[in-house]
Formats: sequence, C-alpha cells, structure tokens
Amino acid sequence: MRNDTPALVKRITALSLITILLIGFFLAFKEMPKGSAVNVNQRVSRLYVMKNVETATKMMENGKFFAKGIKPLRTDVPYTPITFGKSKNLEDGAANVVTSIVVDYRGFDTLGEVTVLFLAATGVAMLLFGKEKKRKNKTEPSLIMYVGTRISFAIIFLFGIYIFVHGHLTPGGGFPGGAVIASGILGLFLGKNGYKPNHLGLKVFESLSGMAFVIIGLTGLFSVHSFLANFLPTGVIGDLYSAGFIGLIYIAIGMKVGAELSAVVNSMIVDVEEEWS
Amino acid sequence: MNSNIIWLVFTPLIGSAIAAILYRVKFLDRLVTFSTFAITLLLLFSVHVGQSYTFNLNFMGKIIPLSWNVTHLSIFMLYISVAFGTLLTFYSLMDKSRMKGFLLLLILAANNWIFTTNDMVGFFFAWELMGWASIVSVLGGRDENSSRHAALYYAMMSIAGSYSMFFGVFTLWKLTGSLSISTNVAYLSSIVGMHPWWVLGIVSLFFVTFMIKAGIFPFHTWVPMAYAYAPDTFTPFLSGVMSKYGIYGMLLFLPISLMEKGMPAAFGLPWVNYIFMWIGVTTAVVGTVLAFFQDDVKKLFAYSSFSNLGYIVAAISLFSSVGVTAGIYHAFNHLLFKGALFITLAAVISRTGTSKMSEMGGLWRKMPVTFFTFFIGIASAAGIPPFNGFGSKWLIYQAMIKQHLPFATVMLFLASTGAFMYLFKAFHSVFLGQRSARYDNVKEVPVVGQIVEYLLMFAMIFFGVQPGYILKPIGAIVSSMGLKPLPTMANGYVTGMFSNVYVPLISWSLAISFTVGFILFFISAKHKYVSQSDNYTAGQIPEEWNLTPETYQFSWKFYEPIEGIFAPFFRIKIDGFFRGLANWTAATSSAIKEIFVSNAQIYAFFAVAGLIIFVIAGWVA
Amino acid sequence: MQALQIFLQNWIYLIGAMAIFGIGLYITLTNENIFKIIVGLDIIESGTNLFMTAIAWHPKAVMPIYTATNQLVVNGKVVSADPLPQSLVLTAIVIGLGTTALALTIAVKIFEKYGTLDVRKIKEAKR
Amino acid sequence: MNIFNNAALLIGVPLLFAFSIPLFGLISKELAKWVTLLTIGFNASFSFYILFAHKYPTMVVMGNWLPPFGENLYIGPVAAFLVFVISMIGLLIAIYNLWAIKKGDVIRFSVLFLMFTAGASGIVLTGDIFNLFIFMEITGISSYALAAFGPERRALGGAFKFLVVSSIGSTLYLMGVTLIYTQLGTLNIAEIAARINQTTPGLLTFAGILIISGLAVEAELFPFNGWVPDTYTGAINGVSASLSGIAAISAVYALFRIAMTVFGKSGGAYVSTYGKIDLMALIALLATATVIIGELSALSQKNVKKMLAYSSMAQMGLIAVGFSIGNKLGVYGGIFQLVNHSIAKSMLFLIVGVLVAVGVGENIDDFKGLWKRNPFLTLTFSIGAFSMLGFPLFGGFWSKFSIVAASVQRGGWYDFIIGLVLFASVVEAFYYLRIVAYMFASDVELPKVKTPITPAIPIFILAVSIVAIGIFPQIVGTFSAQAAGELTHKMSGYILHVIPSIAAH
Repeated sequence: MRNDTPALVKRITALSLITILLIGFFLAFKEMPKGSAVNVNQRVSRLYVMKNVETATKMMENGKFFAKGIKPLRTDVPYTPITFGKSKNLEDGAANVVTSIVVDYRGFDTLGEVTVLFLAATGVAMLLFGKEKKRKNKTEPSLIMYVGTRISFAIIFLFGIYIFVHGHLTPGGGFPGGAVIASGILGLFLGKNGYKPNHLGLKVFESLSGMAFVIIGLTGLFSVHSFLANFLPTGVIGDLYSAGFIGLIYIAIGMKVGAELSAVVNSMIVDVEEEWS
Repeated sequence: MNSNIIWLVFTPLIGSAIAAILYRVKFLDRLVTFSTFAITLLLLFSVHVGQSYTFNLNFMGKIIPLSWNVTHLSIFMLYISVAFGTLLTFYSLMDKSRMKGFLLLLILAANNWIFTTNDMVGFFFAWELMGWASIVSVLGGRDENSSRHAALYYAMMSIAGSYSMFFGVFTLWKLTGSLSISTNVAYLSSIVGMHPWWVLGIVSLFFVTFMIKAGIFPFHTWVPMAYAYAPDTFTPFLSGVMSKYGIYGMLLFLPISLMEKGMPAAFGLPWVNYIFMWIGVTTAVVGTVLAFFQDDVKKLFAYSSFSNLGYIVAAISLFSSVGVTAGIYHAFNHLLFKGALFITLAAVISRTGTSKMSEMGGLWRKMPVTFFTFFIGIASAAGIPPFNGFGSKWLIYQAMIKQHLPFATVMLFLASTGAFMYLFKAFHSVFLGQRSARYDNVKEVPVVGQIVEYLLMFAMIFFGVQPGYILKPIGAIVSSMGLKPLPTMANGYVTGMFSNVYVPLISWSLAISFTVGFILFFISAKHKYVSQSDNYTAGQIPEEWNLTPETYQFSWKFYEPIEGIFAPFFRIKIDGFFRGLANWTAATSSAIKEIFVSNAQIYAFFAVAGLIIFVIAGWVA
Repeated sequence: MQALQIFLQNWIYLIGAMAIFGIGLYITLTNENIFKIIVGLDIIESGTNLFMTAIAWHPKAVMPIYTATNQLVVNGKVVSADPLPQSLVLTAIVIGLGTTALALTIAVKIFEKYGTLDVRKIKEAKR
Repeated sequence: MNIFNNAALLIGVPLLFAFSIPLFGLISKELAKWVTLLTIGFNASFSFYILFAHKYPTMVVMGNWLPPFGENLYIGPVAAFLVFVISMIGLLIAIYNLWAIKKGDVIRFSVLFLMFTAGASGIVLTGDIFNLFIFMEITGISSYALAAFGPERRALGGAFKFLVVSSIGSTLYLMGVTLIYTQLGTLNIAEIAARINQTTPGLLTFAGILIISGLAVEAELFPFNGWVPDTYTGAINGVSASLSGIAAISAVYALFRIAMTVFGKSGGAYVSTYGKIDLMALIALLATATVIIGELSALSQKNVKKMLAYSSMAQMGLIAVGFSIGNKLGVYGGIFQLVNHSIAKSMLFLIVGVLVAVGVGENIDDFKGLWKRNPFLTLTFSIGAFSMLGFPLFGGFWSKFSIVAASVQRGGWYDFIIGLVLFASVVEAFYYLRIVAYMFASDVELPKVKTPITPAIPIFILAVSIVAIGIFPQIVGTFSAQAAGELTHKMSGYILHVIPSIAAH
C-alpha cells in the first residue's frame, strides 16, 4: 500500500479486509449470549437496577458473594422491592437507572467524559485561535429568521434546562440538555449576521460549571471520604428533589456542555487570522 | 583476603580521574598517566600467582560474586602489558599527539581487570570499558575525518562483538548457574564430547568477540583503519597490548578442545582447531600480502600486526605444548618489537608530520637512535636470530611441523618471507635512500624518547639472546593449562622438540660477521651524498619525464610486479562483506522507511491489516 | 416463522451494527477526502454504539426507568434492558463527538494550510 | 484491603485546575503556565509521598462503591512508580514549556498539557476497563490537539494521521471490552482477571485481539504505528517529548496490564494468556518487528527529530519484547527500559527543541561541531544517546542487560528474537554514535550558541538522573522489581488487593 495505490486496488483490499473482519466478528458473536439469551441478572447491572449494591458489598465482605471457581452469585443478592413514588432513602435515588449508573455508580466515567468534551472544545478553540475577522453570512438572514430564532431560543433554552433538571427521572440528562441549549445558540448565529456571544461569559460559565462538578466530587471526598460519593439524602424515588447529588451534577454538566458546545460552534463559525510570527 | 588485586584496578581509575581533571594541561595529564603506570608496575610486585579475592556485588537482591584470581598467565600478561605501558607513557611525556592519558589509564584499569578476573560479569565490564576507552582514544588522530570514520567503524565491530559476548555470558549463566569463568570452562569441557555443536556454538559467541578485538581474519577490517588513524602514541598500545586481549581470551577457552575429549579430528587435530589454525594461517598470509602495497607506513605496520596475530592464533590453536609456548612467546615478542616499531614511527611522524612513505626517506642521519631502534625492530619482526622475534617464529614452525601440517607451514614460511620484503620496503623508504630537502631541519626525538628507544633496543636484544627469561614463565603457564611444558635449559637456549638452539652462539657468529662487514664498509671508498633530484636523471630534465620527488622514492611502485601476481586476489575484498552488510542494511533501511511515507488512510489500512492477520492467526490456532 | 423470528431477535441488531461498522471502515479506507474519512470514522463509532446497545437488549426488555407503571423487577428477576451498556454508549457518543469536532477542526486547518482535502496530497516536499 | 481515598486527588486536583485555568488565563498568560506547572508539581509530590512513604499497594474507591461494583483506582507498585515517573517527566516538560510556549493559544495549550499528563496518570491508576478507555481518550484527544499545535503545517498532517489511526484503535478496544462484558457481565479489571477462564475461547481470543490491536496503536507497535514518525516530527518538541515520555509509558502499561493481568494465566514461570493463541507471543512478534523496522528506518534519516521518532518506536518495541518474555526478570527489564526511555527520549527531544530555537537546526549536518558551539547541550545529548544504546554506566545499560538476560533465560525462540534485537541494537548504536561523533568534530567553525536557562534546568535534571540511574541502578531497580512481581503474579499482585474476598474461593 502506497500513496499512489490505484483506487480499485484499495477498494478490493478494503472489501476483503472488512469481509474477513466481519466473519471474525460473526464467529465471535456465535459464542455470545444474544437476543433472548441475554440475562441481565448475571451481569453487574442487576445490582444497579435493584439498587442493592450495598447489600452485595456486605455479602462480598462476608465471603458469600463469590461461589467456588470465582463465580459471582449476583442472582442470590436479596431484593428489596422498589415502588415508584414510595420507596425512601434508597442507596441511589434516581428513577432512571441509566442516570444512576452514569452519575452515581460510575460517576467517575462521567467526569472523564466531561473532561473529554472539555478538552475537545479546548483543542478546537486552541487550533482555531487567532484574531477574529468580522463574520459574514453568505445570505442575509430574513426578518422571520431573526425574530424566530430569538423567540425560539428562549423556549429551546428552557427545554434544555428541563431536560437536565429531570435527568434522574426521565431519559436525558446533562449532555442532551446541554446540546439542546447549544442548538439554541446555533440558531442565534444563524439568525443574525455578525452575531457575537459573550465570550467572557461563556468562558467563565464553562470553567465554573466544570469546577462545580469537581468540587461536588471533592465534597464527597471530604464529607463521605470517597471521591464523587453522594453526600445528600436521596429522598423518595420519583420526586424532583430526590436522588441526592445527581441533580446538582446534571445541572453542572448541562451548563458546561451547553457553554462548551456553543464555544465550539463559535470557534468553527468565526474566521480568524493566525498570529504565529 | 588479597585485596591488593583490587588496587590493580582502582589505582588506574583514581589516576584516570586525576588525569581527567588535569587533561587540559597536556604535560600534567601525561605525567599523571606515567606515574600511575609506574605505581601499577610497582604494585604488581606484591601480586603473586594463586592469590584470589572475591567481592560480593549485591544487585537487586541477587548476589553476584566478582572474583579475582591470579594465574600464571595473568601475571605474565600483567607484567608485560604494564611494563610496556610504562615505557610508552614515559615516551609520551614529550609528545605532541592528541592522545589523552586518562583514557589510557581507563584502558589500564580494564587491562588489569581482564587479566585477573575470574567472573564473566567482571570480564564483560572490563572488556566494555577497554573497548569504549580505546574507541574514544582512536578519535584523536591527526586526520580528524578519517579517525572519526575509523573510530565509528571500530565501534561498530566492537559493539557487535560485545553483544555476541553478552549473549554468550548469559547462555553460559543459564546453563551452569555460575558466572565463574573457570567453572564454565570446566563445564564446557565436560560436555564437549557429548554435544560438540552446542559447545561450539557457545564458544564461538565468545570467539567472535576475541577475534574482533585481536583483528583476526575475517574480522580484521577495522585494524588498518583504527591503527593508522589513531593518535601516533596510542597506536603502539593498540597494536602491542590491546590486540593481546583477544589472544588472552582465546587461551582461556582453548583448554576445552583437548584431544582426549573425543572431539572428531582432522589431520591429527580436533577439526575445530584445524579450521581455527587455518584461520590463523590465512590471517598471516593475507596480512602479509596486504602489507606489501601500503604507502601509509602505519597502515603497513597495522597489516603486519594483523599478520603476526595470525601466527599467534595458528600456534595456540594447535594446543600442544610447543604450540602454546610458541604462541605466548610470540605474543610477547610481538608486543615488544611492534611496540618499538610503532614508537619509532610515532617519533618519525611527529618530526616529519606525515605518515606516507613516499614522502619520507633518508632520515637515518637525522634520527640515528630512532633509526637503530627501528632497524632492530624490523630485524626482530623478520625473525633474524640474535633479536627477539627469532625464537618464537622458530618454535611456531616446529609446532606446525610436529603436528604434520606441511602445507600450513609452507604458507607461514611464505608469509615470513613476505614479511621480510615489506619490512625492508618500510625500512628503506623511511630511513634510507635519498632525503627530501624539506627534512633538512628534522631533529632527533627528545632525550626522553631516546631513553625509551635505548631501553627498547636493549630489551629486544636481551630477550633475543637470553630467551630463557621468558620461556621459563611461559613453561609455568603451559603446565598450568594441563600441558607438558618444554624442557627447561639454560637461559640462552630456545628449547624445542627437535633441537635446541643456543642463541648466544648464533649471535656471536652474526656479530662477528656484521663487524667484518662494517669494517669493510669503512675501509672501502667514500660515498658521495647528492640531493634527491641529482640522481638517475642522466642529464634529462626530470619534469619532462613527469618525474617528481615522490617518483624517486624507493617505495615508488616498489612491488609492482608482485602486485600483478596478487591482483586477482585483490578483487576479493573482505571488508567488502562488511561493507556489503552495511550497504544492505542501508538499502533495507531506505526500503523500510518507505512504509512510513504514506498518508493517514494507508496507515489505517496497516492497522486494519494487522488486526486481520491476528484474526486469521486466531482461527488457525 | 418462529425460527425466523428467533433469528431476527438474536441477530438483527448485531448484523445491523456490523454492517454499519463495515460501511464506516470501507468509507474510511477508500475515500481520499478528509471529510469523508471523518464521516467514515463517525459511522464506525455509530456501529460500535449500536453494538453496545444491542448487547443490552433482549426481546422482553422494558426500559430501565422506574415509573408508576413500569416494573423493572418481576419475581426477583430483572426484566429491563441492561442499563450499563446504555450508559457506556452515552459516554462513547460524547467522546465520539469530541473526536469528530477535533478532527473537523484539523481538517479545516489542513485545508487552510495545504489548500487541499485530499489525504494523498498532504505531505511535505522534503522527506 | 487497604483503602486510601485521598489519592483520588491525583485525578481530582488536575481536573479542578484544568477547568479553572481559563479563569487564571484571564489574568495573565504566564499564570496559566505556572498553574499547570504547580498542579503537575502537586501530582509529582503527592505520588512521591505515596511511593516513598510506602503507601502502596492501596486502592481508591470512587463514589463509595466497592469494586467490583463501582469504579476504583488501584495503586500497586506499578501504578505508584509509573505515576511518579509520569508526573516528574510532566513537571520537567512543563518547566520547558514555560520557555518554549510563547505564541499561540498558551492558555488552552496549558489546559491540554495538564490533562494530557493527568490522563496518562489515570490510565496507569484506573482499575476499570471502561474507565481505562476514557482516560485513553483524554490522553488521546489532548495529544491530537497538542500535536497539531504549532506554526508549522506539518504538525497538522501528523496530528491527523494520529487521529485517524488512533480513533480506529479506540473503537476496536471498545468492541473488545463490550465482547468481554457480554460474557462476564462486569467491567472491573480485577473481576475480569479472576474470571477470564469462564469465557468461551473463541470469543476470548477475538476480544483479546481487538483490545491488543487497539492498545498497540498508542504503544507504537508495528503495524499500528504508521502515525509515529510524522506526528513526532510535526509536533513542537515539547509535545514530541511528552508523547514519547508520557503517553508511551501509559500505553505500554495498559497493553501489558490487559495482556498479563486480564488475559494472563496465573501460575507458571512465564506468563501466557488464555484463549486459542498466546497473546504474549503475538505481542513478542509484533515487538520484534517493531524493533527491527524502527531501527532500520532510523538509520537513513537525515533529520534528527525524525530519527528520534523512529528510535522511539524501536525502543517501544524493545520494551514490549522485555515485557512479553513474561518472567520477572523480563518485566523488570521492560519497566526499567520504559523509565530509561522516557527520561532519555524526552530529554533528547527537549534538546532538539532548544537547538532549533537557538538557530542550530534539526538536521544531522547542523549538529557538526556542536561541542565547540555549546558544550552543555552536546554533553547532555551524548548522555541521552549513550543511555539509548545501552552503554555501561548509563541508565539504558541495566535495562537492556536484564532484557537480554531474561530472554536467554527463557530460551527457545526468544534466543532468535533477542538475536534480531541485538542486531537492531548495533544499527541503533551506529546512528547514535554517528551523531555523537559529528557533534565532537572540531573541523567546523561556527559561532557559539547560548543555552537559555529555563529549558536547561529540565535537561540538566534529566541528564543527571540518567547518570545516577546508571551508577545506582537500584534507584529504579527496587521499584521495577516490585512492579515486575505485581505484573507476573496477577492473583497475589492485583486481584487480591482489589477484591480480597476472592481469596476464600
């Protein structure tokens, strides 16, 4: 394979490589539980759904969790029934189990994920850094566009906030909410020629919300002695004010993602002159 | 414990540190070097055969015993190397070449370590220290580009050699669990009958290293370059002492190949030894032939040195009592006369500023002491009886004949004759003949140098006339290796298998005939000295015949007819192999580099293709 | 019919995921345009994401959210879809978004400086 | 089980400050760089405390959910030592950056560099196989951006190559992780490691191949390393230094954590893996090919930076050879070489950076006669070169020594591998010695150049540490011996520290 390999050779090679790879995947999939054979009860997810990780931890510490041959007895972990709107003070209060995993059980992943997005936004801004030129759309947006984006921005913004505030109850959360907010800001860019968001505000917002996430994590470290541990009461499952720190974190994430994606949109739209020399 | 052995290593290291601090002031550097050598020589008197010392090095919780053990061979090698080094450093006190004393002291430390150590770790360390110090020393030659090139070449060979030894050391360590050289050699000789190939493989890992360091065919290609382009005062050490490390290493491992062990034989020798003997003979012949045609006098003697090591290897590879005696004896003699020759060459080159024979000539009147040293040196090298090279060469021939190896003997004779021819060429073109006008103001070397030259002259004559002083310790070495030593007789005798030669008798007869010749020379007619271009021309104007001062030189196309004979062989270039290897590596390098000049997509292709290869491997397995 | 249904239940999402993965890889490996390569990478990521959701799903799965009517656990057995891969997919999507944003930025800069989007032409004169 | 949750600060503090650097940047650009420096300094001193107060082996539990249910960081001997090395190298490069990064978006560069270092530490620390992926992406995304940073356009081409190959690699890794999850239902490294023999062999092999291929991209093993030369050459020198000195460490760590701890069989003199094929043997083959191809490609380079890039590739191969031998001595040599390589190679890149900045240039011919122009940089470069080629009394000697010893100890076809590697080492010695010989040439007369003080500090420290390691190998040796013990005994070294209750079964 060289720089000047003809396209046909490339295509045939690529096709054959991909075919072999897919056959490999197929053979591997044959050994994998799939469809009706998928048994969530044998996975660690069972404990997350049932919200009884603490019980399992105790069983593990008593040596009752792993059977001979180091097989985990996840199906043996006793189940305390959870009723929506009634069960109180669960170990994790989110009705949306995905959210409870994302923010609580595996919250460290989410912190990393926020960081990745932050780094991507930073990288984009760093590479497109320079002295801004005046931006000019190819076609002047119409009046309807201008007014429409302005009006819909408020609604979109509100909707975004709704999504991340209800992250622990409904599908959605900080990332979708933030993305919705950023799409509203994209609308503003489209609606007005030469629209300029408040750069300083975006930057401060982004930084503060990111720091808020880490500070929530550190609060956990200093109050409950574990980084990113829940230090608030979990309340009744299904309430808006429940699930401990999940709501706080999702607010921080939502604001951060919104600000970040807006910044990415801004960096990509604006033309700059480089200042290297 | 006999910790004085350790001081043999530490004294030079301390000296080296001091010299390194002072190295900007050349004289102080040299002075420290000389005094350290002298102190080491004094220290040697406290070292006796049978002393041993063990230092347990704690490396990562593992105890590595570093052991020192003084044998007959080591004490002999120590004495000759340190004594020669002392002379050389004394000579270099007043020398202008860019040799750095502290490097020489590092080599001395390694030298003492190599000759006394009994563990492979220490041996390897010392070997590396010696190798790198000498590589850096080669860098300081007169012609910087060439010496850089030579040092790099030498470094490559040396590194290849040390990796080979590295590998060998670990293999032995894995097999026996011991790092002691003597244990491992004993182990190898105990299994050599059962697994000759195995042992051969392991030993050849070491022998490649030794052959590279000694410059034995076919690993000799670095020798002419490094010898010629090294600093002039370093070359004597390189040729005289450092080439013997390889010989020493071989002597350590050779007892494995004793005949009684049931090795398959060829022509009355274990066939490995037989092949090795031929390698030695080839070295001797090739070195001689190549030396004929050199114009650079240091290169000529480099090839000569290479050729002489061939003699040594051929002799010790027989592993008979005469053979080993002859080999060690020749090693000593070679150290002495080649050291003397290179020292005189250093003297000449420092005065004339060139090493090309075609630019020299007629220097004997200006530098008589140097001239006589050189004269005795080449007489020794040629093996002329009263001087020291005679006895060993004579023993070598005896050893060869005793093993019924007529053809190899003839080849060695041939090489010896050739040696006489090139030595004479060098002798004549440097010191005799017409002197070029630009050397009219050349002076003899300083007094320091002259003292050294007188001492070397004395040594060459003394050990030539009284070989017993050397043969006795060699007899002890030979018996310590499990061979029957040659019968000892009075100091004047070279004892052999067929006959014993009483050298003083020969020397007296030669001295008398020489005196007669001298008298005849003086009573004959007076010679007239003419300038260089006042000769041969028969009234012609030289320029019209394209004649320059160089073409009047004795060495100008001196062996042209012989060159014609050997011309077909010159097409086979041994360094062609290494050059070819290097070129192949470079070409492969350029080809492989092409992998990495593609674009992102192709690299993605690579990654996917690698994955696919794995997937297929997974299926196949 | 039953067999087909079982086959579809077992394989449909996996085949879909692999098809998307293969298409993405093919696009990446054969198109010389940088933007198309980035699109290909994105499609590969989508394939992976679909694969991860596919292994979480089973035919009788309910959504993993507690509501007044949704029972996640019946008779001590979890009947919902596996929530863990879903949360992993959330993470993977965001990471893919970040990579794509950065890749596009680099593409923009490459177009500015090299004046081309053809990967074969992005090279320095001297090697 | 020993829990030391405060060690979460190793990740938390850099994150906090990375988010806040834009705010500091509002005050001044220099402050942003200093905050980065101090934060990495905090990490360095904290990991120094963990290492020398002997706080390890210990574990950090995230969110109060014990493994295997939640996420955790595991600070064993390997992690404690490598985090310290990564933070120290990061600290020194941050000092260099104070001087080198003057133009462009300095603030965001600082953010990316800080997170690059923290992400690499995270790879080494984490005890969760998916979390490992996230940290790989943190390191990856920041390194794409860092590699594209700079005034020269070649940086962009290099970064794009890196991005494409690396994205495919991370996708493959994610696929492999998912496949394992379908069988074992867990993402915790310790639990997977304990139960890896409960998977079916075909799937296990395929998942292993996907994961190893994915990790081999950043570990620079052939044929996944096409991006290396262009990226290293294109990036500014500080970034090249951190790529080879920081990212490579963590990538190799991840590769062998997966291969030896997750897939490895416990017991036996040499670690081998479950599945249809032995992944360790596979890696050994890759690594050998990498060494040979890397060294041979480096030989004919005229550009020193590119040569260093190829050499870096080859060194990673050598490290992987050491690890893949699979006994304690081999892993010991591998880790030792990892440390030596990261010290020496980052120093060499920094020196090239200084030389380019002061106007000497980055081609071999520019190095001629450097001794007379600037003795300090010449000496340090020579020290680095000697360490690279395994010269006695320099750091690299001990590691090469151990690797050769280990492979001879293993014997079999490792004899053949090490023969090839030693041949490649001769080639390596040649091209490094050629530069050294050029630098000491005295037949070139060019004006002297001055060494700026700030970048001279890290270069000096790195050079001193190379010599110190060469003379006192136990500085690194004790830790790498412990680390080798951890990697070769997965049950007692890793699993039991994370999930002690497994011991009862």
